[in-house]
Amino acid sequence: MKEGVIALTKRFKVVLNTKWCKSCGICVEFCPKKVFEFTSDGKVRVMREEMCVGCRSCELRCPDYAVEVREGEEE
Amino acid sequence: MKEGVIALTKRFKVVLNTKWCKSCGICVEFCPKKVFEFTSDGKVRVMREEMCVGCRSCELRCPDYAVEVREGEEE
Amino acid sequence: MSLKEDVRFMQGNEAIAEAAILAGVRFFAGYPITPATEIAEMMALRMPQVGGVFIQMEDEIASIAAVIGASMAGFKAMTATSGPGFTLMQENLGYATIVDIPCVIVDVQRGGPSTGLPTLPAQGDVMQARWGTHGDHPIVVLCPATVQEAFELTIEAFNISELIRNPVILLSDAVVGHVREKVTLPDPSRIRIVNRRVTNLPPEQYKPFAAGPDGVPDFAYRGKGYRYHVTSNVHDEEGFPATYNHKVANELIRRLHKKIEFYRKEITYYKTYRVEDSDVLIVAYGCTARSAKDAVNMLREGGIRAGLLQLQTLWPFPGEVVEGYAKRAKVVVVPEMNMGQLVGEVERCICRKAVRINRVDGKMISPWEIVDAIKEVFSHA
Amino acid sequence: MSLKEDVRFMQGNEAIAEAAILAGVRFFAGYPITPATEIAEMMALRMPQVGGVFIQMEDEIASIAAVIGASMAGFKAMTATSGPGFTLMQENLGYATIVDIPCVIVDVQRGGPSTGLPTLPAQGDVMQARWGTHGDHPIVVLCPATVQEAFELTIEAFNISELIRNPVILLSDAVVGHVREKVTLPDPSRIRIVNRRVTNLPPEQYKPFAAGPDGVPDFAYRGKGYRYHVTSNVHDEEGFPATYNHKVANELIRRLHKKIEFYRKEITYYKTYRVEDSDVLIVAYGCTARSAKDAVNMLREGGIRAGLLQLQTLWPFPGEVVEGYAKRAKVVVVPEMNMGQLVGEVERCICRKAVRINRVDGKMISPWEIVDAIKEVFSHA
Amino acid sequence: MRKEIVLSGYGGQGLVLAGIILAEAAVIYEGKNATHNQSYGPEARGGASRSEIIISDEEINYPEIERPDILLAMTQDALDKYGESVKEGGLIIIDTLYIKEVKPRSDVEIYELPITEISIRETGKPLSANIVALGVLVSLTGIVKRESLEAAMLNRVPPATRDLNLKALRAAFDIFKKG
Amino acid sequence: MRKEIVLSGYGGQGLVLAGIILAEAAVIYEGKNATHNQSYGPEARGGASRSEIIISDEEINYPEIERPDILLAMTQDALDKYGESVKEGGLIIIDTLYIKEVKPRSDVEIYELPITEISIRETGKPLSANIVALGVLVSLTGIVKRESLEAAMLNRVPPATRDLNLKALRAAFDIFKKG
Amino acid sequence: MLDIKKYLRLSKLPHIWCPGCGNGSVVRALIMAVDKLGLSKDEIVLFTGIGCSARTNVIVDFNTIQTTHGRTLAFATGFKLMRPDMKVIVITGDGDGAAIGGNHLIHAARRNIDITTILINNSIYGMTGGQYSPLSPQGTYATTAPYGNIEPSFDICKLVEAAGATFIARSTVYHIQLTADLIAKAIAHKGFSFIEVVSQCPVGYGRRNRMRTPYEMLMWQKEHAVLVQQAQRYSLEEMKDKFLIGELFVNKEKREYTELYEELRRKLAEGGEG
Amino acid sequence: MLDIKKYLRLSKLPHIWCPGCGNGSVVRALIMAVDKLGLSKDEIVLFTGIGCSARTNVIVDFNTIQTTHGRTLAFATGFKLMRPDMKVIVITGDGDGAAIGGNHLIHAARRNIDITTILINNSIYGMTGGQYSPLSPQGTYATTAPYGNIEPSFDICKLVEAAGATFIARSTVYHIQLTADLIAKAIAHKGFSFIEVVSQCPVGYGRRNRMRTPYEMLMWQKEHAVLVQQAQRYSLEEMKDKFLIGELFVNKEKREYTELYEELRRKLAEGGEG
Ligand SMILES: Cc1ncc(C[n+]2csc(CCOP(=O)(O)OP(=O)(O)O)c2C)c(N)n1
Ligand SMILES: Cc1ncc(C[n+]2csc(CCOP(=O)(O)OP(=O)(O)O)c2C)c(N)n1
Ligand code: SF4
Ligand code: SF4
Ligand code: SF4
Ligand code: SF4
Ligand code: SF4
Ligand code: SF4
Ligand SMILES: [Mg+2]
Ligand SMILES: [Mg+2]
Repeated sequence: MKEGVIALTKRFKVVLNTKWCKSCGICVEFCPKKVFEFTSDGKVRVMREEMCVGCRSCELRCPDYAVEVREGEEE
Repeated sequence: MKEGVIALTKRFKVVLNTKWCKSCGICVEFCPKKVFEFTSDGKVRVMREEMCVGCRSCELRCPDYAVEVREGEEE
Repeated sequence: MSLKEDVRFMQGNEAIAEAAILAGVRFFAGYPITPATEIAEMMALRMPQVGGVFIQMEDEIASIAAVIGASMAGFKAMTATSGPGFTLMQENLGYATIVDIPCVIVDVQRGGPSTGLPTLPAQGDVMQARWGTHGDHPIVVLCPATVQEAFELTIEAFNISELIRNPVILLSDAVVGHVREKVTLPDPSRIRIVNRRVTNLPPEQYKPFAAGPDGVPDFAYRGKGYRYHVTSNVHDEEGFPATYNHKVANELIRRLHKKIEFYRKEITYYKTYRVEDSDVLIVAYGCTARSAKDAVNMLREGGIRAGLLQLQTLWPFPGEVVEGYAKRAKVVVVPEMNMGQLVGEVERCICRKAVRINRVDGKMISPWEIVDAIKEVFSHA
Repeated sequence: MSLKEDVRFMQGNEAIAEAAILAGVRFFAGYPITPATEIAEMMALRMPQVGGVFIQMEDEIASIAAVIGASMAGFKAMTATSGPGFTLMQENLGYATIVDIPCVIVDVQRGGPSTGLPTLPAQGDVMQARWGTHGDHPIVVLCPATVQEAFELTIEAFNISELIRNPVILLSDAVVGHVREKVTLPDPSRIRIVNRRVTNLPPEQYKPFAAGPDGVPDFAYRGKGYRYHVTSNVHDEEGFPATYNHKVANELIRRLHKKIEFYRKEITYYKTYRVEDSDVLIVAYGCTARSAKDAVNMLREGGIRAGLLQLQTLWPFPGEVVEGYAKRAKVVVVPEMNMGQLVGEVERCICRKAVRINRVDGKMISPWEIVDAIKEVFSHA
Repeated sequence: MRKEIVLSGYGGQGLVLAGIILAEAAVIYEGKNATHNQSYGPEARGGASRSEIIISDEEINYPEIERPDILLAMTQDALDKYGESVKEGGLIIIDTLYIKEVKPRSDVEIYELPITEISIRETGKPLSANIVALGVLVSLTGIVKRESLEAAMLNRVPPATRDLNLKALRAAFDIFKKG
Repeated sequence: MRKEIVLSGYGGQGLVLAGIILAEAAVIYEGKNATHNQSYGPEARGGASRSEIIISDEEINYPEIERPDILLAMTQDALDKYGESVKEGGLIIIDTLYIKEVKPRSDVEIYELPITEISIRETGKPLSANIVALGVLVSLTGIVKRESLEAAMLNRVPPATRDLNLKALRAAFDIFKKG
Repeated sequence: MLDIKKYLRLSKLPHIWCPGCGNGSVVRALIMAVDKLGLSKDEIVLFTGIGCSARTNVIVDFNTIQTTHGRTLAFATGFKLMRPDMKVIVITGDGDGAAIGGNHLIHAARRNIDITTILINNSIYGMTGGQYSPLSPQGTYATTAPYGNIEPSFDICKLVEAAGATFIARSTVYHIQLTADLIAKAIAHKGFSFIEVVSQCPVGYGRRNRMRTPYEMLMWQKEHAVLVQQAQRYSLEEMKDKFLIGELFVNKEKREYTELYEELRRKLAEGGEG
Repeated sequence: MLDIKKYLRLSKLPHIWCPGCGNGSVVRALIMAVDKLGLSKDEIVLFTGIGCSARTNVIVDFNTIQTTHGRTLAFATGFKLMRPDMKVIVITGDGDGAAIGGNHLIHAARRNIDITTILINNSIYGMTGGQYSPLSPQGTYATTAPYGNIEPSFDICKLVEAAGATFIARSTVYHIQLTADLIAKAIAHKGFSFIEVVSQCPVGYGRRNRMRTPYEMLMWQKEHAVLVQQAQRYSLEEMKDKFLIGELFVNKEKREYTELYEELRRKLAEGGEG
């Protein structure tokens, strides 16, 4: 597993710290854009970063400080 | 000192158990008829039993169960 | 009538709960703490099933208080805890001793001081179990090494407690508490159950703290005229405070100690293993005795005649027993999961130094450590 | 500069309060209990006068907790209690030991167990002072026999406490606590005051539980970058829980014991009286040592060469000292106002039995009782 | 003969129950001695899980396992942590669903099997993976009889799941029949 | 010489303070040794009071008094309770206001004096009876010097009451001057 | 008038309390209540803790158990659970009940276990000689408050109500008949009942707070107590240094604890899941 | 958005809590409050007791002291009295704060000492594996309540208010921004401030009480919490299974304890009698 799964979008990067994430599913449920998803082995991953609208609900609600939403950054 | 100072009256006997009485003065103050009094050495005694109207305030308020008011008894 | 032995695979904590119920416990009050919580959890399930009461109190002080209250009502009662909670129970434990109230306290030891090593085993409460409350107080402490012993000693703990009307401490540890192993439950008809002696005097003649030659007063259930007083202060035979009567004070405190002396033989439990000809005597208790037993075999294989004296009754300390078995031994070894506690008593009784093996890091002392330590001694000799 | 000695007539409890203030105490939290209450009452009067804080807490558990909190803030702090309260303080006392926090607890002993003899003297908490909390914990216990000693040992209690960053118990008793007698207060400039060592490392390098050869870590006042963690669990040098790291656990627990061993000589206080040629050695402490001293004189008048070893440091037990003085004595006698507590340690160290004189009825052991007991031994010899 | 077995994975895989079943098979159905221990893991739950079983004809005194004869690893972490500790001549069983990297050891036998996948295949759920693993372990070692294991299992699992678990167990035994 | 003194009466008569004053006279003003003890009477207050003083040139170790040399009894109860315990050759001082029955003893000196009445006469109040008693005791025994007692007293009583207490003390000393 | 001696242990009299101490009167009120309810001496268990208040059960001829300081309600809880047929009464003090025993008080109240608790509030630790308690009014003097107590005090009735008790009342020693009536109601109430009785400690409290005689202290009680039924007549300002007496709170809805426990056992016996 | 990492001890992450545990969010809310108030990390002392809630102070880079079970407020009281310049915050649990620690909680509240207490109410003893607590609702399941809990629970806010605290609020993990705002207000408040944060323990509580995921538990919070400003909109009947959130009680009149103490010392220094 990689340290952070980062994808390019025009506006937001959704950085998931997989070392800290415990796959509790809170971000999955609270993201209005279904950016997160469970993988088959029960892990949570960023799947549709391009849909992110930057509401930061995921970041605010993640009890493990494992998501960070960055604005307008490019890699 | 005698066990109880009993005097004859028509209606009420005010029996003071001097073994139990601690001379706190509560009966002295609460008796509407001033039946009790402090002696010179600080002890409380029944002084004017004949004045007793049987209100039983003394008995009710004595924290040492040292007064008993008996009705119509004769010796 | 055919007797039914029942082979079960049980956890130590579970065995304690089951044994307590067989011993007649009908009241459990407790407060959760690792590694003792399973006992409470079992009791929460079982007590209402057998017509008893389980209550989780607000803390351990309240737990032991409720237990004593229930025992005062005439019922067998117990609590279970570990170090921090055991410490909090000490004041009321002293109360139970001065008012001759039976009850059983299980202390499943873990690493300390303070919360220390909350889930790991230790044997650090051995001296505390004897000396934990202020003032001189008598106490009985039993210590199991296996789940089978946990089962058996729990029943004995209640029996002793009722016999001498005193709290009894079952000093278990996280190893015995959590390990699952084979237990053979005897047929219930074969289990000896002791109940406190109840007075046959009428209320007018009954004195709640008057005792016969064994120092143990008879109990009376409240009601039907038995309206007696109980106080935490030094008291006379009728139970009333006598805090300025030196004679009464002296008699009371000495009676409390006497009752344990009186029954000392009956309440002293121990086991021996290959001690007949042993040059090395290992004195061990609780989970450490398990390793010691292995060590005995390993040492004998290596040509050293070792034997094990496993103490099950730690207090009153069975000094004569230790002295007796130590006599023929050249070396006495006391492995303990603490910085050296019971070894002091051993040394006092055998009037010489013992080899100490101590561990305080939350790991059991292994058989190899014991073997090595003893070989070391022999290599210097 | 001329030194001013000040002769005063003081109660033991008062002397403790005054000495504590001279030692630098600026925080007292307590809960009333006979026969220790006067210490709190004095502190209620004096603390706000000297810029300190007195607070009466809701119970003894809270009192010792507040004391530790104040000491964590960097101030010398104390509490005072008696048996029942001392028992309640044990859990947090264990906490203070595992987090290296200095503080002084005065236990003015009275008769037990439980509330026992609330206003009468006893020496029943000697073993509890050492073993009262669960898990292995180091402790220092000092014990005064006179008001003068109460004064001096209070100051030493704080000095030791700060030196080794550990709680120290001043084990007084109702006799010493309540008797008034002559005290000679030294000129304040002659009083040696020890303060805890403060780190000189910058915050980035500071490790709150890293210790040098003496086993005592340096303190850092909170703020200005020193933001460290403290836990009741076994912890690493940085103060973080390490409850599954056996190595760290081992090192921590052993360090806690080591620091006391390191300073053992410095913190061992005792007095001797006519021991040079003594056939009879009386080992005594606290108020009982007073009677023992009279007994020595009476015995010598009667032709028996007696001497007194008065222990002021009870724990760590000064085994070598006792051993040394006991060597030449034919008889060792240990009078105690309990059922026999410190005598066990004495016997262990001298490897033979001692003559026990015990009293548990709230009365001091008189000189005559000691004399009679010793004459009895000689009459049989 | 004393055999030391470690079942390791994460909380929720049912390894504690599996350990108890295995030990009970030995104790109740074969009259042997056995102990079972579980790690009372970190203060918070949901993390790693370790279940230790010792089976022996003799009395079992020292109940700790330093170097197991048999290791079941149901997560990569578990294998990484305990793989090295297995005794020479020992056995390691690995669930290939969770374990991708296996550090080779020439002194032990290593079996890589799709344990959880077999459970899913047979029962529709991953929940019986623990039972599949037991079946595999017993097939490979014969440490207890198959019937003992079956009986112990049926006695311990919730009645509603008996059939499914039996199916899972049988599938496990079948692996080696077929293979 | 060790002298053992018991002041006994009821709480409120100021006997604890009197004991302290006497002891301080010896310790602070005469360089002697002294101890003072008070009975921490029953759990509740207001009952009997007992104040014990030992004065000696030597070190005082055992601080308890079994048989006093001197007894001051300020209530009948006190006399009844402690009268017998006074050593042969000892001294008993009795306040006649409170004590009506005195069991004779030929082996001790007994002084019966209107202590409280003297206080009332001199100060208008019974409160200085303790000081009168001290004066009497010191007059009769010379256990400390009069000046020491006076100084110790002045140092201990509330400033506002100094003059009255001094008057009471002097009256006490005057009894024997006159008599 | 009731023959109080019938209920007393005469050999334990005179009691050990100071002259004018209110404790004796509280015992009288308790006896009046018991007599009024027609309870037998056998069916009452009177628990106390430590303090002068704790001595109350030495002199009454009920079943009497004096326990450790502050822990009484926990002892009583264990006893009551095993003997729900007995009337369990607890007498405690403002130190015993509100300081060291505060936790057991609120938890017993929360559980609503059928115990009647009488807290004798004399605003002081009497037995240890006059230290302030959590019920000592701010500004009063005590041996440990030589400059006046800076600590605010509890409204203990409010606290116990908030904790979940289902019968709350306050009275004073002055209002002895009211006290007796309230105790009777409390005992009759099924659930946790609590009565604060404001009492006088002339020796530990009165002396230091300008109340020279027990009588003055009783009059203070009279003047500062306002019957709850008459409270509307007073302005907020007027009520400031006064306190309410009478029945302050009753809840007959909340189920009692031993009843709930019995119900659980019954359901289990019937094969239910509770 | 605030850079929370600035306040965290990164080497202590990931933290030890279970997946979906609310504790991490409470820590976030605390950090948001501290950041909002512009406090420095040096001036805060964060005390905790024992329990999962107690682990909160391992991960934040303040001064952090974890004490014994239930006693935290007493430790913090001693500390605060000697360092009134520091902001003393206590995080406790429903067991730590309301069971074993209940007495210290009410007494700290009574004294009105300037400490902010955050009680994480997850309705269970999390760390010991799921036993009921005094805040577990009646009828819920726990390892020690296998037949459903028969004990009534405290309204802990009501209790602490009755005890004398001067700032009381309640929030939930779901309402994380509100929680942060209330914590900020509480810290700014001079006196004893108390916030109950209803949180989720999926492992100890959710599992046994038909809430399968952390998300379900958060939604339960959302659905059962009613903002105090909107409470009038609800009927009593509707409120029955709901609880209020928001600022529940504020008292700015009652003097703070360390201030009163300072005043006493000042008066004495000036030669007064306090
Ligand atoms: C654990 C413990 N701490 C302290 C004491 C000492 N003590 C005895 S009574 C008492 C206070 C009693 O006050 P209160 O409850 O108000 O009773 P009162 O004497 O005023 O009736 C205290 C602190 C004790 N016996 N036990
Ligand atoms: C004196 C004492 N008793 C019991 C324990 C065991 N214990 C640790 S945490 C805890 C309960 C914690 O519950 P809570 O405060 O609700 O915290 P949570 O874990 O739910 O956050 C208990 C009982 C202990 N450490 N000390
Ligand atoms: S909320 Fe956080 S911990 Fe939970 S799944 Fe999302 S990123 Fe992972
Ligand atoms: S910021 Fe909002 S939209 Fe973007 S991933 Fe997070 S929750 Fe989804
Ligand atoms: S009220 Fe009672 S004790 Fe007080 S003086 Fe009158 S009779 Fe005596
Ligand atoms: S009954 Fe009334 S009138 Fe008679 S003595 Fe008593 S108080 Fe006075
Ligand atoms: S000290 Fe106070 S409460 Fe105690 S008996 Fe005396 S007057 Fe009553
Ligand atoms: S047990 Fe509960 S409170 Fe503890 S970490 Fe897990 S989810 Fe959180
Ligand atoms: Mg009181
Ligand atoms: Mg919780």
